[in-house]
Amino acid sequence: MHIIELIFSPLLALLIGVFFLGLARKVMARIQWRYGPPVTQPLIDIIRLLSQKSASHGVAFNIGLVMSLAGSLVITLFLPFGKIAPMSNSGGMLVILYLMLIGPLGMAISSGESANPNASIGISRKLLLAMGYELPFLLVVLALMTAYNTTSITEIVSLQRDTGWSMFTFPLVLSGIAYLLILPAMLGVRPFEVVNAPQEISSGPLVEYGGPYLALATLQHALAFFIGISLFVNLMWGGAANPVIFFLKMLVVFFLGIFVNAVFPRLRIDQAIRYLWRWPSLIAFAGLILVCVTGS
Amino acid sequence: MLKQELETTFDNITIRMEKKNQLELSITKDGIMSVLSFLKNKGYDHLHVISCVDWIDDKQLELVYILSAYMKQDVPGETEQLNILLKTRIGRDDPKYITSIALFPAAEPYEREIHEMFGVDFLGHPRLTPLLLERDYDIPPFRKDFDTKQYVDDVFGSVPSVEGEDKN
Amino acid sequence: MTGMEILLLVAFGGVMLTYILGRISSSLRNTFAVVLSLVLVVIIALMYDKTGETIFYRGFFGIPMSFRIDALSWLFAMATSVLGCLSVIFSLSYMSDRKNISFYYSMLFLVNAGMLGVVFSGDLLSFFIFWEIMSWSTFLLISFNRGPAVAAGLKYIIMSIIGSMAMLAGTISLYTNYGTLNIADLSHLTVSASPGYQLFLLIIFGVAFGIKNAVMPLHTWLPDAYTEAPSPFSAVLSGMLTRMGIYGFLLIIYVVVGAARFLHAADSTVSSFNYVLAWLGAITIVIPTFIAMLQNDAKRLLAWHGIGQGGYMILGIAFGTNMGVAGGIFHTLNHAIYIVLLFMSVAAIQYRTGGVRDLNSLGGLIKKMPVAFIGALLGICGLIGVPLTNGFVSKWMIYKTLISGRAPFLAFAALIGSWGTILSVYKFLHNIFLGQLPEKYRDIKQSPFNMKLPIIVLSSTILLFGILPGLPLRVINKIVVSFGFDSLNISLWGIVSESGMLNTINLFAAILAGLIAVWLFFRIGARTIPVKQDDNYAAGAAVPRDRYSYTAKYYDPLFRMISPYLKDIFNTFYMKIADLTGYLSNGIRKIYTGYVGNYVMYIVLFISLMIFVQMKWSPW
Amino acid sequence: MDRNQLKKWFQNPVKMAHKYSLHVVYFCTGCGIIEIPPSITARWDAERFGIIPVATPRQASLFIIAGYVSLKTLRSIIRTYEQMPEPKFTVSLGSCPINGGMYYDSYNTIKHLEKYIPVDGMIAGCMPRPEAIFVGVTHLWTLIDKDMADGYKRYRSNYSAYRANQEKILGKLEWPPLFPIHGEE
Repeated sequence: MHIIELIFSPLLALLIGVFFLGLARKVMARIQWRYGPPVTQPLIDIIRLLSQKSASHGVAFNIGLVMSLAGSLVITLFLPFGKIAPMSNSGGMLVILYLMLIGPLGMAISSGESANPNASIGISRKLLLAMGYELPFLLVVLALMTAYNTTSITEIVSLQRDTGWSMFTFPLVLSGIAYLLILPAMLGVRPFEVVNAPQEISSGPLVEYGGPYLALATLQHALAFFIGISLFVNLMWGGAANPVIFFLKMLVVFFLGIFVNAVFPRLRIDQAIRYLWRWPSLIAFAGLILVCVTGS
Repeated sequence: MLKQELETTFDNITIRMEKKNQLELSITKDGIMSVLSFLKNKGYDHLHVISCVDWIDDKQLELVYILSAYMKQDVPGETEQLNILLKTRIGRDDPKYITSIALFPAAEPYEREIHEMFGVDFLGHPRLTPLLLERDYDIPPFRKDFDTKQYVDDVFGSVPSVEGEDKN
Repeated sequence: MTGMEILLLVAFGGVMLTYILGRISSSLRNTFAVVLSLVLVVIIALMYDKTGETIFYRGFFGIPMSFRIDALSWLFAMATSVLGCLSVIFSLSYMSDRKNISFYYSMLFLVNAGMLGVVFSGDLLSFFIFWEIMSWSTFLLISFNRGPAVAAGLKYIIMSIIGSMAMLAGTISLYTNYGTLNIADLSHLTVSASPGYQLFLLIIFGVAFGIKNAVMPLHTWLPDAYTEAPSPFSAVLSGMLTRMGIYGFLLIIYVVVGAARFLHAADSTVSSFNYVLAWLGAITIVIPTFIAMLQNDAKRLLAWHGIGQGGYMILGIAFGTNMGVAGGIFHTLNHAIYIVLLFMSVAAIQYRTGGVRDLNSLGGLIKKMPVAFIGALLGICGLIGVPLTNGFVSKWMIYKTLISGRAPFLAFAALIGSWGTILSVYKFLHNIFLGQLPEKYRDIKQSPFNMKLPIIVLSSTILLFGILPGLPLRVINKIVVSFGFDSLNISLWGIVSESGMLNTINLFAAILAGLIAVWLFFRIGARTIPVKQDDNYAAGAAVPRDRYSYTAKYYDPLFRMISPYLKDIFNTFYMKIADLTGYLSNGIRKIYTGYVGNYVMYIVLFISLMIFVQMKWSPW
Repeated sequence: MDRNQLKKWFQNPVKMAHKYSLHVVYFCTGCGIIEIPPSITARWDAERFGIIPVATPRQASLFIIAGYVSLKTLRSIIRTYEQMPEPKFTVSLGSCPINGGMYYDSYNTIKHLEKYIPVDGMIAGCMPRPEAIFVGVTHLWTLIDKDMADGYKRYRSNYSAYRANQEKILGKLEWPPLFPIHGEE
C-alpha cells in the first residue's frame, strides 16, 4: 500500500496541477467574455512542446531544470493529500520548508546559465519576491508549530480535526489572515506575477526555454501552484479525512486565487516587497506574539 | 515690421507673405548664413526642419530652412507664431553647401538625410554617415531622375526565387 | 611520550624545517609540506576515542602544564589538520608565483600547530600560550601581501589582544581562587562557586571567545581580515581558526563551568548568560547575512557569511539541550567544510583571472572552469542548507531545538537568515559562473589538478555528511555525553527524537527517484541542439559583445529599501574610539621632546613634589 | 471532441498537438499590429484554437509576419525565424509580404518574402480582418494534416540558397549560418 502511495501521489499532484492550469485559463477567459481553450489545453501544449527540438545552453541548463522539477515532485511526497501522506514521517515541516527551496534554486541555476539578461532580471525578481513573502510565511508557520507544539505536518492536520480549522481557532486567527494576504504572492498570481512577466522582461527566466524545457517549466509551475494550495489547505483549513473533500477545499482556494489573478494589474517588484513586508508581516508578527503569550 | 528690417539689412532678398503667419524669404546661397544668424538673434531660435526640393528642369536643388520662435515671449511684439521659410537654390550636379550646425546644432540629422537622399555634400559636417538607408545607391533615391520601378526590378527582381518555390 | 607530545613536537618542528628547506629548494619544501600535513592527519586519526591527560612541563613557576585529549578536542583537531592539509595542497600552485613563499608555508604550519596546541591543552595556561601563538601567526599571515592587508591585520591583532587580555584576567582570577589551572580539576571546583563569580567567568571568557568567533558586536575585524588575507589562508582562517572561539565557548560553558548539570536550575546565572548569548547569536545571523547580500567583492561576501553562520553555532550551543549542542558542533564542522570549499573556488577563479574578485566584472565561467563551479554550487547548497547537504542536517537540529524549546523568535531569526543567505549566495554563484562570458576571459584554462583535488574532496564530504549524517553524529554524540547531557538517538541516516525524526536516506531515495523520472521524461522529448552564448534572444537583434549581461547591482530594489538600516555602526564606533586614543596618545607623545634638559627638569620637579607631599601630610 | 477526432488523436497525437496548440510570435511591422489585438481578445478569441501570443521565438511554433517588410526589419525577421525550435510554421499577413503590396515600387521594402524565409501560408488583404486570419489558420491545419506545411524542412534542405539571397540583399550578416553550408565557407 505504501509503495502505491509513493508512486501515485506525485502523479496525482501533477495531474491536478495540470488540470488547475487548464481550468485557470478557462476561468480567466470566461471572466474576459471569451470562450477560452479546452480544459485539456496544457496537456496539448506539453505534447507539442515535447516534439520540438529546442536549443540548450549547456549541461547546467538541463540539469538545473530537471533538479527543480524533481524537487517539486519530492515535496508532494511530504504533503498529506487527504489521508495519503507517503513520506511525511521522515522529516516534518522543516524539511518541506527547505524542499520548497530546491525548485526556485534549480530554475535559477538553469535560467542563469542561459546567459540572457531577461533571465537574470527574472531570477533576481523571483528571489526578491520569495524573500518578500517568506518573512510573513515563516512567522505564520512558526506560530502554527508553537501553537500545536510539533513540527510534523500530519500531526498539525490531525490536531485540527478536534480543535477545528486552525484559521478560526483563537490564537491563530491573525496568522490565518496574514497567510491569506500573502497567498497570491506564494501562488504567483497576477498582482505578484512579477517573475514571468511576458511584456516587461519577455517571460523572465523562461526566455530561452524551448520545447522540452518549456514543458518541464510548465509542469514545475503547475506543481508549485498545487503545492502552494495544498500547503495552505493542510495548515489553515484542517486538511481532510479523504482526498475528495481535500480536492474540493483546494478548488475553493484555487478559485479564490484565480479571481484575484483576473482582476489585479501587475505590481512592480519593489511595490510587491513593500506591500508584503508591511501589513501581512505586521499581522503575522502579532499572531506569533499572541500564540506565544497564550500558548505557554 | 520684421519685413522692413530684413529689406534694409540685406540687399538681394525677396520677401513674400502669402499666408497670415508664414513669411517666405529667398536669397542667394552665400547669404544664407548671415540671414540665419540675423533671425536667430531676433529670437527665431527654433529650426523646425531643413528640406530639399529637386527642380529637375532648371537643374537646381532648393534648400528650405523653416524657423520659428520656440517661446512666444522671445520675440517682443509678436502676436502669434510666425513661421519663416528661408529658401535658396544650389546647382544640381555635384551639389556642395556649407553646414549650419554652428548656428543650429539640431541641423545635423537633417543635413545627413539630405546628403543621403539628394546627394548634397555639406562641408564641415562632423559625420555624414547614412541615417536611414541600408544599402548604397548610385543615384540618391529622392532625386526625380531616380527610376524606382527600374531600381526595384533589377535589385529585387534579380534575387532568384528558391528552387521549386512557386509550385504552391 | 604519548601521542599528543609527538604530535605537537612534529607540528612545531615542521615549522622550522619548512623554512630551512624553503631556503634550499622550493620543490623539496613543497613535498615536505604536503608530507608533514599528511603525517599530522594520520597521527590524529590514530588517537581516535582516547581520553587522558599527561603533564609535560613543570618549569613555569611550578604550575603543571598538561595535555588533555577527549572527544571534543579530537574532533576539532581532526578538522583542523584535514583542512590544513587540503589548504597546503591547494596553495602549492596558488602561491607559486609569489615571493617569500617559504615564510608563508612556515607561518601556515605555525598557525596549524597553534590550533592543535589550543585544542589539546589540558590547562588554561598552555591554552593561553598556544592561543597567543595562533593569534600572532595569523596576524603575520593576514598582512602577508602588504598594502591594505597590514591595516586589516592590525585591526585583527588589536581586537584579539583585547580578547587575550580578558582571558588572561580570567585565568589569573581562577588561579588565585582555586590555586590550580587544570581544566579537569576546575570543572569540579567551580560547581561550588557563587553564581556571581560564575557569571564573571563566563563574561570574561565570553568576550575573548566572542571576538575570535565574531559574535555581532565584536565582529568588525573579520570582513577586512578575510578579504585581505591570501585566499588559501583565508580558507583556513574562516574554516577552523575562527571556530576556535566555538571550542572556547564549549570549553568554558560546559567543561570549566560545567553548566550541563544545573542548566535548568531556576536561579542559575548560566541559563541567563546562555539566553543573552542566544539572542546575540540570532542577531549575528540576520544582520551580517543581509549585509552580505549587498557586497560586490566575492571574498567580502563570504566573510560576512562567515559571521552569519557563526550565529547559528552560537545559537545551537547556547541552547542547552543535547540536540542543540550537537547541532551547534555539527554546524561548526559543516561550516568549516563548505566555507573552505567556497574560498577555494574563489581562489581558483582569482588564480585564473589574475586576481579579479569583483562580482560585477566576472561572468559565464561555468564553461571554462566546471570543477570550480561544482565546488561553488555544492558549497552554496551546504551554506543554504539544501536537503541532502550537510548544512541541512545541522540546521534541522538547531531549528528542532529552538521550536521544541519554545523559542519561536530565535527560530524566526535563523530561518530569515537562511533565506537571506539564499539571495546573497545565488548572487555570488550567478555573477561569477552564470551569464555571459566576457571577452577577456575567452581563453581561460581549467584550474590545475592540485586545486581541483581539494575541491572534489570537500564537495564529496558535503554530500556524504548530508546523506549519511550518522558518521559525524556518532562522534558528536560522544562529545555531548562527555558534557553530561543524555545521548541522542542517532541512526546512520538521521536522528530519531520524540517530536519528529529526520531520515536522510528516504529523502535521498525520493530525490534520486524524482531526478531519474524527470530525466527520463526529459529524454523522451525531442533532441536538443547545443548553442553558443551569443545565439540568444535579443528581440531580433544580434547580441552585442560584452554588454549583454545583467549582473551589476543585482538586488537593487531591496538594496534601496534596506541599505539605510545596514550601516555598520559597530565599525564606526570602534573607529571613533581608535581615533580618540590616537589623539590622546599624540598628546602624551609631546612630553618626550628629545632635549636632555627637559628630562632633568621633569626629575627635579618630581622630587620637589615628593618632598612637598612628605612635609605636608607625611604619609610614610 | 467527436469520435473521429478522438481516433485522430490516438493515431497521431503529435500532429494534432501541433494543430491545436500554436503558440505565436507576432512580428508586427507596419500596419499589421492593428489586426492582432482584436483577434486575441473577447470578440474573436483566438485562444479557443489554442493560439496564444508568447514573448520569445524560443517558445513559439507559429511565426506571423503582419505588414510590409522593410530592409532593416528583414534582418530581425530572419534572426527571429532562426531562433524558433524546429517544427515551426510561418504565416504572412497582408498583401505586402506576398508581392510588395502598395509598396511594390518602393526602394527599401522586400517584395517577395518567401525568397528569404520559407512561408507556409499567406493571407492576402490590405490588412485582413480577424475572420480572414482564422480562415488562414484553419488552412494551416489542413496543411499540417497533409504534411505540406514543411517550410522548415525546405529551409533546412536548400539553406544555402536562402542564405545567398539574404546576403545578396542585406550584405554581411552578423550571426553565423544556422546550418553548415556545404560549399564555399
